[in-house]
Amino acid sequence: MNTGMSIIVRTITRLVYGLALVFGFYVIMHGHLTPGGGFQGGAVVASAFALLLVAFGAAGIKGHLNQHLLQTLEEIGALAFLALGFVGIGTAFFYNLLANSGPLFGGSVPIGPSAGVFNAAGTLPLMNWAVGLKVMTGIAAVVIVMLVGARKEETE
Amino acid sequence: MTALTNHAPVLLIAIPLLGAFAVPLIGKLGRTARNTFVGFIAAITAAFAGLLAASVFGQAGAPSLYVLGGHGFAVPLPSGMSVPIRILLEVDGMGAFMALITALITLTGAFFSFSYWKGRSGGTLFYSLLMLLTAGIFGMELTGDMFNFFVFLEVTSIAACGLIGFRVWLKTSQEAGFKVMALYTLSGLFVLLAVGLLYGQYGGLNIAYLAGALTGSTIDIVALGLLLTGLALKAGAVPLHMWAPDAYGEAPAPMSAVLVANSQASLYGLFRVLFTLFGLTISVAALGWILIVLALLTIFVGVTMALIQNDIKRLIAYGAVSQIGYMLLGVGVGLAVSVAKPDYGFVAMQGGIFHMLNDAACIGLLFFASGAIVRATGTRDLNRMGGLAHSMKWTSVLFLVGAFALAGVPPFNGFASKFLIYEASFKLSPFLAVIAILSSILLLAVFVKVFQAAFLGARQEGLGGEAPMGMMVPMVALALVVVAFGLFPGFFVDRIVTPAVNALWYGREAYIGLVLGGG
Amino acid sequence: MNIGNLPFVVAALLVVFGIYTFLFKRNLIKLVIGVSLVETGVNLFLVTLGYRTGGIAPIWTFAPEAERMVLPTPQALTLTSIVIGLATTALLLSFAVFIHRHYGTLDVRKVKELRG
Amino acid sequence: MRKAAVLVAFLFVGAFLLLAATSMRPFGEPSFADMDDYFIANTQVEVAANNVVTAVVFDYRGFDTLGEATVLFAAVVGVLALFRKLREDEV
Repeated sequence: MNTGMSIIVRTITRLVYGLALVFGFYVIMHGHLTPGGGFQGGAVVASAFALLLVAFGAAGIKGHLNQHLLQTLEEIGALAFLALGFVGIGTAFFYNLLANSGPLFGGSVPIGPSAGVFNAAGTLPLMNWAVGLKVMTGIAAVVIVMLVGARKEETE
Repeated sequence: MTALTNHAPVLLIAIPLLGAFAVPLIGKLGRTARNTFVGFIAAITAAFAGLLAASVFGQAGAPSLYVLGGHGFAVPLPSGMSVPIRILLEVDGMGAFMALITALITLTGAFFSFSYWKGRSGGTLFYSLLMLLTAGIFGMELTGDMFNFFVFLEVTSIAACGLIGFRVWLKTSQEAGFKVMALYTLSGLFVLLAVGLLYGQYGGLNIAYLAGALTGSTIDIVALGLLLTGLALKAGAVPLHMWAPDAYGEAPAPMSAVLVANSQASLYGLFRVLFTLFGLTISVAALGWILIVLALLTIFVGVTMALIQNDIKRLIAYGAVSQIGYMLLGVGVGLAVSVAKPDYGFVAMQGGIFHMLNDAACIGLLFFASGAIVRATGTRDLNRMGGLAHSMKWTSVLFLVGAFALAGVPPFNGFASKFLIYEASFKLSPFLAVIAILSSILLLAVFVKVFQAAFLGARQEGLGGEAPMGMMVPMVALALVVVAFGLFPGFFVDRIVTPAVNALWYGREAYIGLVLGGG
Repeated sequence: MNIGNLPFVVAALLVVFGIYTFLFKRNLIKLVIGVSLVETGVNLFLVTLGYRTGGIAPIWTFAPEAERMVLPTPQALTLTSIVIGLATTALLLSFAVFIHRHYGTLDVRKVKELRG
Repeated sequence: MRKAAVLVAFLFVGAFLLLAATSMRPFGEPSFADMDDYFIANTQVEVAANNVVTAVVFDYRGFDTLGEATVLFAAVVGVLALFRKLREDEV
């Protein structure tokens, strides 16, 4: 398990890994326009990490992804999401303060079918990013930890 | 100051969450920084719980709303009714009362863990899971939205199973973790199926909106059945109680006490579904008697199984299961007669709900004391303990206080609430009171056996000394609660229990009117 | 039973099969599969609640001309339920790894240390 | 004996669920959809987002998503706690 797969799988992984990351981040960032969002995009990026893990084995990715970095990023993502909940505490918890007001994602959207305005929907894009970061790093940490745990199982 | 009380309901959930997310980061600064942070968060949460309870009991338990994410929440319909579109936190007397119990147990549990978990691995993750469990329990007790209740039910399930299986080197804790996680997940899915059914039928998720829209059709009966099964399983009522002794027995001692508070939150969910969500659209008499039968089974099985245990934590776990039966009995009698609403029904409800607080305090005390004893003697087997009265004087006294309180011996708080239950259930039918009293006496016999096995006898060399101060303070705090509630029951019953019972028994129209009355 | 609510019956059957697998299978991993079958059934039930005949996805970007949109709330509920399913399955499988490490087997009948 | 009891309970639950499924309203015609119609109509005005589902997930019912992010965080912390490095005396 920890030596990784054959050379064919590794070369394909090298090709696909970048594309999967780009697509995952696209899904995260355009959550308020197109189908998808923080959770779906984060899962796509996590599957890219898992693909990397399977192809190169736990030893292969030693330097690239380490568990403590991922866990810290996940905590930062969680705190960012909670902080975005506190942003509108003046009116109420989880109040969308930035919508329809101000430069940061404050644009208004024409009613009815439209091409979609990226710089709109207030705290929604920021929440999408925070949750995307959290899901991406959280699932990657779980996959790595279980793989390393299983690897110890074999060597015993 | 009023700004804080307005935001108290949501801060009660958000602050433990903030603590849970931040503890791993702060944990990097070292043990003392982390412990002070955890203690700070627990204290602030308890303070907000007290603030919220004071403001709610100030209005005699009248429900108050907190709209999450905006001003208006209700959309007036052509049919006159209005559909709430945002998530509302609706706190009434019962919710505030449960928040008090949770604050008490999680605060003492956190401070007990500081010295109990010293020198063991994984402390940071341990406290993170504890605060997630706290946030989940507060979420279950304060929310006014059925799906939100399910989400927080799942938060507590996962945090609880993480804590049960925390001591990875214990073979039985992993087995218990798997069993409890599987059963919690299934019960959560039953609750979700019921919420889906109600949403499919009435198009809304808010408890008050659904309560107003329910018609008692076959879908509602199926939803009620699923909710009862799921929540009864999580509360530990008999036919589905097999997981409870494993969960309480295998979890670290302070976490067993918090797990009991988690079960009581599910019991609160059960009462909210029965009294507020369904109320009089169902035949309350039949349901009341179902609860009473469940209660008698729970009491009896809990006590008889406790009699044959020789593992101290499993014995207390079965004691906790039987006490859930007393709460079900009190509220079951209240539900059975809630059509005519005689005064003894009100007294039964007072007894049942007051027993929730008393039981949380004395079970918490017993689990803390057993944690100290197991840590000192290194074993959980009663036969291999002995002569602890010599080496652990104070822990023995505190254990006895908890044991007598649990068995309902007069000067302590257990007696105050059990007496109300006996008196009221006797009026409904003497058979109930007889079973309840006999089981209490049996439980007393169980604890006499424990006292003889663990405390009397010759002093055994090589046993650990008295529990350290860090463990002693939370135990003494709980003992004070046990004694105070036992000596002045009337004072506490009028101030905090009666508003809770009013909120459940008479408060359905007020609960619904506050939401449907328009936004 | 008219044909109209066939999707609900399929979802209920999925839940029933999941519960059967959970109750009567002996291997721990099959129990986890049973639990995730129940989750899939409940998720399917939630999603089918939101369908409106002739409705399109509730997204206004490049929305084709259609008379009405599908209900969005069940999709939000299903999203939450799927993530909860992930969380519970991850924890269940971790416990299964440790049970195998301690007991050496995944057979439920042998993993019976807690009696009485 | 226990297996028979479990079988009976299973059959009862199965029948209970199928009863609910068959007595549901027809698929495709939700009986009450006022809350959802409000979301579809007002998302672009109030939340200024085109994706109504994301608006519901993150704005109208954002507290659910906070709870759900907590569920995910709890699962990750739980798994990391189980697979953590133990001290020598604890193995």
